[in-house]
Amino acid sequence: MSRTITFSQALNEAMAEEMRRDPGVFVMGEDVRVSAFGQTAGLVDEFGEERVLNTPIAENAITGAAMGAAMSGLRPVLELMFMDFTMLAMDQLCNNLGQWRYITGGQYTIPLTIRTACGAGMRMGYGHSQCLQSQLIQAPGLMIVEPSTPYDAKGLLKAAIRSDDPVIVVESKKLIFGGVEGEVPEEDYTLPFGEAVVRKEGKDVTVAAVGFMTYEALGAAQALAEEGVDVEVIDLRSIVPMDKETLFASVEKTGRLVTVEEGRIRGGIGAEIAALASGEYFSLLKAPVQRVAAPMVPIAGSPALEDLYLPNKDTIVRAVRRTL
Amino acid sequence: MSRTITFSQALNEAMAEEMRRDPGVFVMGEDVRVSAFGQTAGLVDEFGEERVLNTPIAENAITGAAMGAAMSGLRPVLELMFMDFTMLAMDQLCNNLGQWRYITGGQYTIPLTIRTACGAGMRMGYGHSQCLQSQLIQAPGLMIVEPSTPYDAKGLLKAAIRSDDPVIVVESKKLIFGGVEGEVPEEDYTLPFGEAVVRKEGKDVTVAAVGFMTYEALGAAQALAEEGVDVEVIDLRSIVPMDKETLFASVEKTGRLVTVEEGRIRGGIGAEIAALASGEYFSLLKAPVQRVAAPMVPIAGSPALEDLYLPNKDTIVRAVRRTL
Amino acid sequence: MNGQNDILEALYRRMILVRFMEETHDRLLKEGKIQLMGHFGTGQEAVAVGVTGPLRQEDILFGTHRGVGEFIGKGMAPKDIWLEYMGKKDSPCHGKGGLHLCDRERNIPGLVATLGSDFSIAVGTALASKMKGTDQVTLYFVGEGTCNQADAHPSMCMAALWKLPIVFSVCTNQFCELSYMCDHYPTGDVAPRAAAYDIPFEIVDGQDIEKTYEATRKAVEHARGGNGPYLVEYKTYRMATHFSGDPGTYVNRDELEEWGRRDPIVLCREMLLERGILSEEEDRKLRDGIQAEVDEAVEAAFAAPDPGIEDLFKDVYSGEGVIQ
Amino acid sequence: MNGQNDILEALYRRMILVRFMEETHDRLLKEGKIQLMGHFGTGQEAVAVGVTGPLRQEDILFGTHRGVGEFIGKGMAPKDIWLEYMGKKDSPCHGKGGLHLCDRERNIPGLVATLGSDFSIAVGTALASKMKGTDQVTLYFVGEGTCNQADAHPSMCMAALWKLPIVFSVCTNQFCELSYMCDHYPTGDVAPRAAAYDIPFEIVDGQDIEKTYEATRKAVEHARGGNGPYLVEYKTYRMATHFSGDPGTYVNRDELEEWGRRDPIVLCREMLLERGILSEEEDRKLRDGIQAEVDEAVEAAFAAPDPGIEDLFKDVYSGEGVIQ
Ligand SMILES: Cc1ncc(C[n+]2csc(CCOP(=O)(O)OP(=O)(O)O)c2C)c(N)n1
Ligand SMILES: Cc1ncc(C[n+]2csc(CCOP(=O)(O)OP(=O)(O)O)c2C)c(N)n1
Ligand SMILES: [Mg+2]
Ligand SMILES: [Mg+2]
Repeated sequence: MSRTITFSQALNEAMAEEMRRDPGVFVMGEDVRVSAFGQTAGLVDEFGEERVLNTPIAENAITGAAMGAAMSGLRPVLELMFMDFTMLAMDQLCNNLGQWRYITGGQYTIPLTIRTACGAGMRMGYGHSQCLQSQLIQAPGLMIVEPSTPYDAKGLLKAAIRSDDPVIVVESKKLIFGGVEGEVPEEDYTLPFGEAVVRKEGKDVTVAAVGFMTYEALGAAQALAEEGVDVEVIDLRSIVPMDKETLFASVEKTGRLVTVEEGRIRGGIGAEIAALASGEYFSLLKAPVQRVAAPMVPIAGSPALEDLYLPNKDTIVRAVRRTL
Repeated sequence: MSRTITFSQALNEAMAEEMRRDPGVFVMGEDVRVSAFGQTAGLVDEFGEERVLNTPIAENAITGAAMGAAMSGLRPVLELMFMDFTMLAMDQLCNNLGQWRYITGGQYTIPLTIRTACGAGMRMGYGHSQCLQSQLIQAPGLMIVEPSTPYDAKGLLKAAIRSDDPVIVVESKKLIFGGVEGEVPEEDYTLPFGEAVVRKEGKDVTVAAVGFMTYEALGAAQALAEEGVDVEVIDLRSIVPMDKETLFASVEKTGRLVTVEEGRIRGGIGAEIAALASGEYFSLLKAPVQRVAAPMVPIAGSPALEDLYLPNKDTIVRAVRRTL
Repeated sequence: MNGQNDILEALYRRMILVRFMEETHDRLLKEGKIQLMGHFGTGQEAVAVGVTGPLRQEDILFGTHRGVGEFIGKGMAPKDIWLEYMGKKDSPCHGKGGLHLCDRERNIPGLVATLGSDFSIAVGTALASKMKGTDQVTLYFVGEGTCNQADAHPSMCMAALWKLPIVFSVCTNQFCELSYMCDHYPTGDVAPRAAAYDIPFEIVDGQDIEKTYEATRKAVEHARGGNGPYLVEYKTYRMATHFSGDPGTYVNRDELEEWGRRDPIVLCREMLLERGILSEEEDRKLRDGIQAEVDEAVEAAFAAPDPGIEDLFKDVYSGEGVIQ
Repeated sequence: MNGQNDILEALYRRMILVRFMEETHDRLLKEGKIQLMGHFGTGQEAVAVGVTGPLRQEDILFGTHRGVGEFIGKGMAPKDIWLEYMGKKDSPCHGKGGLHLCDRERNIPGLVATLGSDFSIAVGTALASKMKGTDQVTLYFVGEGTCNQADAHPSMCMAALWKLPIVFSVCTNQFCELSYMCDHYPTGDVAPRAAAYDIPFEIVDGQDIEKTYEATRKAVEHARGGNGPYLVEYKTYRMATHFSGDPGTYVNRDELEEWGRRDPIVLCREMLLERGILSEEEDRKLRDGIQAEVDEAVEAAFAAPDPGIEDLFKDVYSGEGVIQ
């Protein structure tokens, strides 16, 4: 049985169900009891303040505390409200969290889930709007997923909570604030990491998109269909690990590749995909790989500038055309 | 007139000369007065404690303090002893330092230089050995350079200190501890950012290397020369901005590209270069781009594992062969 | 004591301007005419205005996200604030600041997005003042929630260690976002934390403009006199919710009402009337004049042009253009 | 008081073991037989050993980079330490830890490379103990230099806020790397910082094993009894230089000599002789036995195998293999 729920509700259900299933699961973060954007709303009523822990405003330290709790056998779900704030916690994220298991020779396991919201368009300006996924993929030992539908959000978050490795779940603000809805089964399910999904089949050009950008890519595909260009849209879902098989199969068919992300272009996720393409898929490519991403500038407060900054359907259409 | 001095002396001279030239230049960082590895040794004797400022051990805060001083018209040269420690300062580096000029609409200028030492091989283990250059290239508004010779070290560091923008100067530990020497003019000079240098010309394969890896690449080129393979070795010198013209000209000639860095492979500098190649240089490529970099694992304390972790001459030779 | 009366009247005037600015922001939001959400400081005007009152033009102010109080107090023009809030091209930051106000002419170096990052930046501006031998004071205005941020600690430490001319002004408004101070503090006061660094401190009633002004004046004099940092904590109450989209379900209504009876503007008004500094008639005229000033500024800002694509790539670096 | 005598003798034995371990490390370095540089805790043995003395096996210890004192104190086997220091396959961390000792069996969760990162991790293990309802105590051992690190602050705050079973043991050895404490501290003591969070504290003579043991025992009992955190500061002196490659040019020789007269092992020995707990003859035998134990451990470690390529990719994730 499935029902239609919002992206935020899907995340909320994932946490509530896992907390019911496993007493070691608990939620912590800044104001998770009231929850500014709703993902953790109401959890405190069912599970109490002990398992829905408001923390001081100190991102590196609360990440470390969550890591310590995870090392001790609990399964914290930590919220770092905005992805920009992950920069405050980079020491824990990059130096410790993903490295601890290895450095201790497997003596310690870190089953920690970190949820964080990314993305611009809300007129929040610099420091509250960035997509910084590409600054986390260099760190060993982490997994990074980014769902674009309520179904994926619930399945991936539940899988993250059950994972024995640290997982970062990236939630696009546009999906949360936009109240995006979708079908979600009532039954328990999880989704595996490292599996992309083809959102639209096509034979001419492969567009590999991350998170919310999948919708812009689908919009571009629709527009291009009218020009007779048949675009295949892949929703990556999992950034680390990346589903190289699905990408490969698609590029094998189309010979053309466009990457789409909301983050900035230099050293972006698109760079890694393009590098894979220019290496492992080299013989498949019929045209230069195109990267659609934000420019190397900060995010201005001005709505006019914010709109110019963001990649969208039109920039994707133009990039696809450049591959033809 | 030029003399032979060490890499560390070159850095030291750059700071001393700039401090003499401009009373607004000063050095700060953890133990810069005594200087663990010598780069700032002796400066306190000439310039006094006021201009060679020992700080508490608090990387994000000292970076912020340096930024505040730079905003006020001074020219701090901040040392973050090991590059691993830049992760503690990522909030300042990525959210503020490179964005402040833009967000203030050019009202404030941040002439801040940050020096940091990278690299493994010293048996220092996890958290003291990483090359994290690729985690900084996503940040807008920064420049990042990495010299491989005393000449470049002095010229780039002086240029960084005179720059009105924040510049990160990456110093390979192997160049500092190894006492690498080179010719350096006695006269004042600076080097421009964004200019790579061809260390060895060749017509068959382009090897683009970062920092110390240039020496490994030259070693590989020599070995390959015996097999009749003529390798061109480019020392990037400047990571942001990247010298796309020199790269392009070389790939135009060779049609084959290998990137070499000491940092980890995923989302590395090599990914950005390969992405450029698969985009802008696509039509020039005759073979898949090969990336030589460290694997996605932490750096173990074990000398045996550390040696296995590091890219070297042999891994470069093998990568070059894969392009033929 | 005529000087004192003039000061009081000027402070009263500013408090009303602050209140009207924020009420207007709220109205424009409700009318859908402005996109930037508001974090209002209703009820805290005596803190923001009293704290900035003793500052000279050349003194440096770091303000907060909560309202426009301290920015008005430091002399920012209402029109400039609206231009920035609306993201217009002619704002001080050329539309880039948004919420993050900056006004170099008035020595307001900008507002960080990541709470607490500016703790150390403020230490840096104070360090520069000391190194340059000016008698500028840096005033760092901050909420109690932000005082838990990690960098508060090394920043206060550096300020004390180097005896810097800086005043830490802590606005304890009982809330940290969507929770009460007691969710964040093991103690009732912030101020005694200063003792850990031998920084002198004082706690004052934040509803009483005379007290906030006088305590800050003493602290600023202390700092200006070369005696090092000082910390003042002001006890007040956030009458608004956290931001314009927050319904404030978690707020204790009785407490809110009780604090409302000590509205700082009402208290100041009564005092001015009682002391014969102001008449009812003058007060009415004053308010009308201020509202007209606000309305005019809003109109002018609405009429101003947006930035364009040429601005998107401007002011990233001191030179022209952007580095992709 | 026979129990007390046994404890004292055991602590004395451990202090000698620590001293001999470090002297041996130093000798092996000078002979070029070991690659891991040493950060010796000579003169601080009464702190490291006294602090860990009152801990139970199930209590959790976070130690420091300085020497092996607390690790021996918590029961780590000399052979395991050598295996780790030599990077051997059969070490607790399978050669990955290096300096960063970790021994899960003895509840030593590992040593961070970036100073202060573990402040909050320790808070996390204490949080887990409380949530799980065990009566474990976490002891966080730390140098005074590291107490300036940003996260010290929110970590102590969380510990107090949540009343966690944790003891902060601050080893004030007068040095922070290559500088004196006074370069880092505006005050003479670290301990009063605890008052900022209403954490009780005590300062004790770090040369006197009875006092370090007793003060810690009380603090641990306090924490175990559910009364929240406690901080103890131990005043001692670093007789060694910062690390094995540091000539210590900056050290005040007179001061060094003066502190040397209060060598904690000599003091303890005199006390044991005086009280008739130990005879000269027994002491000689004890020392011979301990040196033999150390030598044997070294030999066994030398004979042990190195890790191989199969270990390079092991234990990055809980599953098999590595994600590139
Ligand atoms: C690093 C960081 N973490 C979290 C936030 C989100 N945030 C914005 S305001 C706020 C509360 C701040 O409380 P306080 O300092 O008391 O200021 P007040 O809002 O009460 O004026 C929070 C948590 C942020 N902007 N930056
Ligand atoms: C984040 C970070 N910054 C700097 C260092 C380099 N470092 C290693 S030990 C040390 C001094 C620590 O002083 P203290 O805490 O007093 O310990 P002690 O060495 O005196 O035992 C420093 C700065 C580090 N390891 N991590
Ligand atoms: Mg507050
Ligand atoms: Mg010390």
